[in-house]
Amino acid sequence: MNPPVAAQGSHRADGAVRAADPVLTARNVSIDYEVEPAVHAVRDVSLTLHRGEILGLAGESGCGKTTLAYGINQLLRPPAALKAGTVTFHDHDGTDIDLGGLHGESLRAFRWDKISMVFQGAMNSLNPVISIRAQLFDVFTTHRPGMSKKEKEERSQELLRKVGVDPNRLDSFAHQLSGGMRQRVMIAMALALNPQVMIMDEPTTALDVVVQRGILREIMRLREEFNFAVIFITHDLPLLLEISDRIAVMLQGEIVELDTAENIYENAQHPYTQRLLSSFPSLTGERGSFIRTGEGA
Amino acid sequence: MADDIREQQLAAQASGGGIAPAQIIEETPTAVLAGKVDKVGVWRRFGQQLRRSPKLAIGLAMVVAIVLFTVVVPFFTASPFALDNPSLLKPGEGGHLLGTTQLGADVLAQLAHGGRGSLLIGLTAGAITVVLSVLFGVVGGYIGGWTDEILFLISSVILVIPGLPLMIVFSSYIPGRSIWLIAGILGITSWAGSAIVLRSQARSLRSRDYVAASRVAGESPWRIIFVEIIPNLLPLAAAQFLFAVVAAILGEAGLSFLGLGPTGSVTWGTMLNDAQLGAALTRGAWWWFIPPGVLIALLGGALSLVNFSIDEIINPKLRTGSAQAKSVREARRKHKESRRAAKSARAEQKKVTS
Amino acid sequence: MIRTEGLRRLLPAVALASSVALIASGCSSDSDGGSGGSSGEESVLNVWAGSQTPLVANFNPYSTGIQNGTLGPIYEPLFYFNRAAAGDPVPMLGMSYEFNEDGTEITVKTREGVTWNDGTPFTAKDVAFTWNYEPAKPLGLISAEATDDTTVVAKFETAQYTTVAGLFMAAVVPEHIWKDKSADEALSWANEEAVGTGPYMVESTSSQAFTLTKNPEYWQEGKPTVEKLRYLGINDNNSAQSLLTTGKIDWTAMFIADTEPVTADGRIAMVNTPQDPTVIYTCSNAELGCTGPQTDVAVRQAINLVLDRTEINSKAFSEKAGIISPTFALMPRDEKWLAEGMPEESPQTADAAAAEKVLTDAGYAKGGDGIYAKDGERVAMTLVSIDGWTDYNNAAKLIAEQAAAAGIEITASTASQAEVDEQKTSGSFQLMVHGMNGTNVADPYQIYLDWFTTDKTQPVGTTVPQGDWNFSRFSNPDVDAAVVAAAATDDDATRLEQYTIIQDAIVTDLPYIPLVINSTMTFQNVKDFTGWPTDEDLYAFPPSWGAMASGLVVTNLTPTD
Amino acid sequence: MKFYVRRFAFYLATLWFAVTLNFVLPRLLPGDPATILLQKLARQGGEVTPAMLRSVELLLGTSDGASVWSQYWSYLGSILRGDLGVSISNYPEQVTTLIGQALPWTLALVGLATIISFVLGVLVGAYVGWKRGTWADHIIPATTFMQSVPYFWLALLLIYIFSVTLGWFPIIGGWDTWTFDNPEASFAFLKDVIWHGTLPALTIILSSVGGWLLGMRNMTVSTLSEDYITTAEAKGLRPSRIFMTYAVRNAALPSIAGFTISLGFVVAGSIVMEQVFTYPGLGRLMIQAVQGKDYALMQGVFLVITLTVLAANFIMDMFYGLIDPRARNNG
Repeated sequence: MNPPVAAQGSHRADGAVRAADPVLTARNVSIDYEVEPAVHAVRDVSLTLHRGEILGLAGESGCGKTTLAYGINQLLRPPAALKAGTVTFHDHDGTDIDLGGLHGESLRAFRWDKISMVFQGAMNSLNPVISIRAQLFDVFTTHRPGMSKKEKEERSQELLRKVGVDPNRLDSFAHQLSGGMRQRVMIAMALALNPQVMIMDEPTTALDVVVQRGILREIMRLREEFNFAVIFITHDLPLLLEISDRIAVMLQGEIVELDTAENIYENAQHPYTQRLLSSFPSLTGERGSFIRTGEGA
Repeated sequence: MADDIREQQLAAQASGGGIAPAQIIEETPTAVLAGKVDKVGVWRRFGQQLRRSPKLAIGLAMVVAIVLFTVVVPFFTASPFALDNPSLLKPGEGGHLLGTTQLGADVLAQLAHGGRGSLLIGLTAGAITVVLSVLFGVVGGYIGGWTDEILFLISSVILVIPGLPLMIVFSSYIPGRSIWLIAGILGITSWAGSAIVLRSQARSLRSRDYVAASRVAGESPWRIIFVEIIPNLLPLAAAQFLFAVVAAILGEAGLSFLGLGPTGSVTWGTMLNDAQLGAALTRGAWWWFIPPGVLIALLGGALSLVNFSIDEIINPKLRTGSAQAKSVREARRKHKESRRAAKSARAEQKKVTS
Repeated sequence: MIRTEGLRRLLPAVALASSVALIASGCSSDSDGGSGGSSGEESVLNVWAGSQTPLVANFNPYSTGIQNGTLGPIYEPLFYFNRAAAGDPVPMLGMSYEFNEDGTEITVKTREGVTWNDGTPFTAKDVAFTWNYEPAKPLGLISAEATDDTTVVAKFETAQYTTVAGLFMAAVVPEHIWKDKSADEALSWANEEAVGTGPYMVESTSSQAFTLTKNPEYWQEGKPTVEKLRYLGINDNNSAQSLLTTGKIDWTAMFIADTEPVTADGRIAMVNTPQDPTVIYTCSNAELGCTGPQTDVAVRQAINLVLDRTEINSKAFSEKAGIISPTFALMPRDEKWLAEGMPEESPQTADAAAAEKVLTDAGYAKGGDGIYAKDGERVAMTLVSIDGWTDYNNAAKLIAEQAAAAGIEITASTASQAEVDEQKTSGSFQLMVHGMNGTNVADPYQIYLDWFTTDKTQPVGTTVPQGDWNFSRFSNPDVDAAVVAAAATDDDATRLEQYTIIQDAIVTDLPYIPLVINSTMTFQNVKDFTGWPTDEDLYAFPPSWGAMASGLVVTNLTPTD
Repeated sequence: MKFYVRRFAFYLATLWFAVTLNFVLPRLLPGDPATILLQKLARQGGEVTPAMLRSVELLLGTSDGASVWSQYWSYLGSILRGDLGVSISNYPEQVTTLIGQALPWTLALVGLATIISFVLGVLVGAYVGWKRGTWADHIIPATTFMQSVPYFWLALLLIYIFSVTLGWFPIIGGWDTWTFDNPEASFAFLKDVIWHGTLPALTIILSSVGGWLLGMRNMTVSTLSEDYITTAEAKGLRPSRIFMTYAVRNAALPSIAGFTISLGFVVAGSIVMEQVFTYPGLGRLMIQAVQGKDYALMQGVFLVITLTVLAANFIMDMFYGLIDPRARNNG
C-alpha cells in the first residue's frame, strides 16, 4: 500500500522539530462504530506527539477528532472499537508502554497518571452530588495511596490556586460554579498527578470569549511550568494557529494535513485546509502575540 | 433550581425511570451513533424497536392473545350467568374446560366475560388518566406561570393522597356501582403521577427552538400544545396510559375483594371475590381462584413489557446502554485481534529501522 | 357477626384435614391451643363468636358494641327460654313466676344465696332496679318493686303472656353499680370490670382476644369446671375454619359449606339448628302504595309454586338450610302451634304447570316474549338483595332463572346495604331476598305480631320505624284482631284458634314468600370437652354467640382428661 | 425561597383536602346510619332487644338542624382538638383510641417492609443496570409480573401454602393470642411478632420491589452514559468507586425523591393485605369501618393515613438536601 498523505505530512513535520523526543506515538489507528451500517470514525491515522509541544487537532465536528482522542486513551465505549493500529507511550524513564496492551488494573493505573484529559462540556464532567474536594481526593486515593489526608488537602488547594480558583471552593459542588470555574477545576484535576500528556477536547468551546482567553492563557502558563505535552482538539483553527506548535487537520476520519502552525498558516497544502483558513476572517496583528506575550491583556 | 431538580427527580421516578432527570427526549451522542433514533418518527422507531427487542414482541403478542380470548371465547361458551350446571365441576368435567363455580357457572365463560369487564375498566380509567394528566401536566407545563403553579399544586396533592383508601371511602358511599363508576373513581384518583411526568417533559419541550418559533409566529397556545407538544409526548403518554391500565385493573380487583367492586357485572376482580367468598382455595377449587389472578398478572406483565420498549424509545440511553454492553464481548475480541495486528506491525517496524 | 355481610365465607377444606398434623408441629409454641385439660394445664375454652379484630373491651349489656360472652357467662337472666327446643323456662336468677288473672301483673320469686362477683349479695331489689332502669325499661311497664329480698312484682298496661320471655331473658344488673349511671352514660360506658352473677368474669382484654376466668363464688355448686374462656377476634371464616381444624378454636358458630373435612377426625362435632327464615319480601299491598305485578296475589302464588327450593338450598345454602313452613311455625319446635290442615312445608320442587295455571286462571296470558301479561302489564319484577351477602345474591340469581320457566320475568339485582335498607323501610322495592328474625321462644307469635300486623307497617314512602318489621305492607284486619286476641290468653287451645286465622291468611296471601330456614351451624370440640347441646339434647341454643344460651352451655361443659 | 413557599402551600392544600373530603362525603350518604346499625345488630344474633333499640336512638336518633357552615366549623374545631368521634362498630370506643392501637402495627410492618423492598430494589436495580445487556436484564420482566399480581391474591396463596398446608407460619394475627393475652415487652413476644409479620411483609416486598428495581435499573443505565462517568473512568478510578459514588449515588436520587410518594401506594396495598392476615393495623381498621358502615372510623383512618404520608414527605423535604446538594440553599 502506498503511504497516505497524512504519513508524508508527518514525515515533514518530524523534520521540522527533530530535536524533541516523542512522548506519544500513534500508528495506523483505525476506529469504527460497529452499528448498521458501520461508521469508520478514524481511518489509519498516524501521528507523533513530542515532549512539551502543543499538537492542535482541527476539523469540523463529527470528523473523528474526539473519537481519536478517546481511542488514544483507551476510553472507547462500544459500539466504538479500535480496529487496527497501535498507540505507544514513551515514558520519561525511557520505557515504552503499548496502550493496547493495557487493560484492567494496569490501564486504570496508567490513566491520569501519564495521560490526563479535559473534556468538552465541562458542565457535565463533574459529579453533581459530591464536592470538588471529594473528586480531587478520588484521584489521589486511587493513584497515590501513600498520601496523607493533610497532603491531599494541601495539594488540592495548591492545584486550585494554580488554575486561579479560590481554594475555599474545594467545598463547593459543580452547580455552584460558573462554567469557566468548572473547566478550571477540571484542568486542576488533570494536573493533579503531573501527567506527561494532557488531552484537551474542546476545553473552551462552551465558554464565552473572555473566559476562553483567560483559560487558554492559564493552559499556556501551566505548560511552561510543568512542560507536559498537549493534544488540543478544537474546530477553531485560528485558535490553534495561535497556540499550537503543530497542527493536524482531520477530515472524515483521516488526517489530511499535519505541519507546523507556521506552515499551515502560510502555505497550506490540502484544499480542505485552505478552505478552512479562508472561511475565517483574516487574523489581525502579530500572530499569537496576544496569548504568548500577554500584551494587551 | 432546587425545586426544579426535585420535580425532575420525581418525574423520573414516576415514569419508572423511563426518563432521566434533566435528560429529555433529545438526541444524545450515543443515541445518534446507535441508529439516529430521533431523526425518525415515533412509529418507525416503534417498528425498529419491534424488530430489535423480543420484549416488545412478546408483550404485544400476550396482550393481543388476552384481548382475543375475551372477545372470541364467549362465542364458544355458555353464558357466564347460566347456572344450570352442577356446582364445582373439576376442569374438563361435563365439557367445562375450566370447571364450574359453586353456583354452577362455567369458569371459562366467566373468565372471558370478566376479562372484558376488567379491560373495559382498565381502558376507561387509563383514558381518563391520560386526559387529566395532559390537562394538568402538559397544559400547566406549557403555559407556566400561575396556571402551572396551581395545576401542579393540585397534581401533587392528589399524588400523595393515598389512592385505595380514597377509592374505598368513595365507593363505600356510593350505593349502586356500575363498571363505569368504578372506572371513573379509579381514573380520577390516579392521574397525578402521569401529570407530573408529562409536565416536566412539556416544560423542557417548551424551550425547544421549533416551539419557541411557533410561539413567536403567534400561534395559539392550544394549537402549539396539540400540534407541537403532544405529538412529541406521544410515547411518554402511551407509557403512562399503559401504567394506568394496569393500575386500574389491579385497583378494581382490590376494591372487588373488599366487596366494593362493580355490582351486578363480572370482572376478574369480582370473580376473585366470589371465589374467596366461596372458599375456593380451602375447598381445593383452584380452577376457580387461580385463573383470574394469573390473567391479571399476565396482562399486567405483558403491558409492562410493552412499556419497557416504549421507555427505550423515549430514552435512547436505555437501549444503547444495553446494545453497547451486548457488543462488549464482540469489541473485546476485535480488540485482541487489533493488538495482535499491532504487534506484528511493530515487529515490521523493528525490521525496517534495523 | 357470623352473619355480617361480605364475611360469610362458605368454606369446606379439602386439603386441610391432611395438613392438620403439619400445622400442629408448625405452631409448636402451643400445639394444642389450650384445648381442654388434655395437657394437664388449666383448661381454656377457645371461642370464636364472630367478633372481628380489633376487639374493644365493652361488657355493657345496654351498649351496641357489647362483646359476645357478656350475656350469659357474665350477666344472667331470671329465666332462660330455650329457642332451640320446646320446653319449660329454666330458672336462673328467678325461681318461679306467676301472672294475675288478666296477665298484667307478674310476681317473681328470686333465687337466694346468689352474690355479685364483687361480693355484694343479689336481691329482688336488683331485679326491680333493672326493670325500672331507663335504658332497659320494658314497654308498658307501670311499676316494678321488690316487696321483699326475694320477691319482685311488676305491673303492666297489657297482658304479658306473649312478651314475658323478653322480660325474663333480659340481663339483671346490680343496682349498687348502675344506680349512679345516667341513661346516656349507661349507653356509652364500656363497663370493663363487669359485675355480674354469671359463671365467669373478665380477666384480660386485648385487641385480638379477651379472656374470662371462672367466678369462684358462682351460685351453681362446683360449676363451672372450665377455668378460662378465651374469646378470639377473627376477620373471616376462612381463617376461622383453618384455626378450627388446627385445634385453635374449640367452640364457634359459622357457615361451612362442606363440614366433612372439619369433623373428619371426630374431634369437632357439628350441630345445625336452623332458626331464621329466609324469604322473598314482596311489596304486596297496592292500597298502601305498592306498585308492580307482585301486588297481585296470583303472581305471588305463582312464584311460590315455581320455586325449586331444593336447588336453592343446595346451590345457595349448600344443603345446610332447613325446610320452611309457610305458617312460619318453626318445625318441629313449634309443632303444637301448627293449625289443623296447615301445610308443614312449602313446596320443595318446582311446579311450573301449576304456577302457569294460577296465572291463567287470574286472567294472565302469555305474551310473544314468553312472559305472562295482563292489561298490557308484563309480569316482570326486580328482585334485590344486599350486595356481598352471597347466599342471598346466589338465591336471587337462582330464583330469577326458575321463575322464567313459568313465564315470570324476575331480574336479580344487588345494592348496597344502605340502599336496600332504604328501599325496605320506604317500600320502594318490588321483590327482595332477605331474612326474618326467628322467635326466641317456642312460639311463632312474635313473627305474626312484628311482620304481619297493620300497626307495624307504614304507607309506601313513609319509613317503617325502627323496631317495626312489616315491610311487605301486609294489612288484614282479621289477622290484626287474631294477634291481639292471641296475646290476651294464656290458654294454648284458645291461642291456636287465633293462629288458625292468621296462618290461613298468610299461607294464601304470601306477603313474604318463604324460601328456607337459614342454617345456624355450631362446631364443638367434643374431644376435649363434654356437655355440649346435641341434636338429641338441645338444652340450650348451641351457637357461641347465643345471648344467655352461651352461659348455660359453658356452665354445663367439663374438660375431659 | 419559592421552593419553601410551594411546599408550604402543598402541605396546607393536602391537609385541607383530606379534612374537607371527610366532611363532604358523609353528607352524600344515602340511608340513615341508625337503621343500618340496627340491621347489623339484627344480623348478628337475630335478636334486637328493646334495650338495643333505645340505645341506638339515644346514640344516633337526634340530628340538629345546624347550617352546613356552622357544622363545617365545628367539625374543623373537633379535628383540631384531635376528636375524631366515636366508632359505631366498636361502640363506645373513641376513633382516636382505636387508631392509636392500630397505628404502631402498620407503621412497623408496612414501614419496615417498604424500606426493605426499597433497599433491595435499589441495590439489585443498580446492579442489573451496571450489568446491562447481560443475563441480568432478564430479572426485570420477571419482577414486573410479580408486581402485577394482586396483593390479596398473593397473600391468600402464601397463607394457603405456608400457613395452612405447610404450617410454617401463623394463620392470623399480629401476635400469638394463645400464648400472650396482651402485648408485652419481652424477647419472646418480639420473636412472636416477627414470626407473625413475616408473611405480610413478604407480600408487600414481593409485590412492590419490582417498581423500585425497574426504576433504579433504568436510571442507572442512563446515568452510566453521563460525562462525569467517562471522566471518572479517564481518572482511572476503581470500578467499585465509579459504581457507588458516581453511578448509584446519582441514579438513586429519583427513587429517593419518589420514595415518600410511593409510600401512599404501599399503605394502600397493605390495607387489603392486613384484612387477609387479620393483622391488627390501620388497614384492617379501615375495612372493618367499611363493612360496619362506621363512617367516623373510616374517615379517621383515611385522615391518619394521609397525615402519615404527609409526615413522611415532610421528613424527606428536611433530609433531601443532604443527599442532593442541588436541592440545598435554594433561593
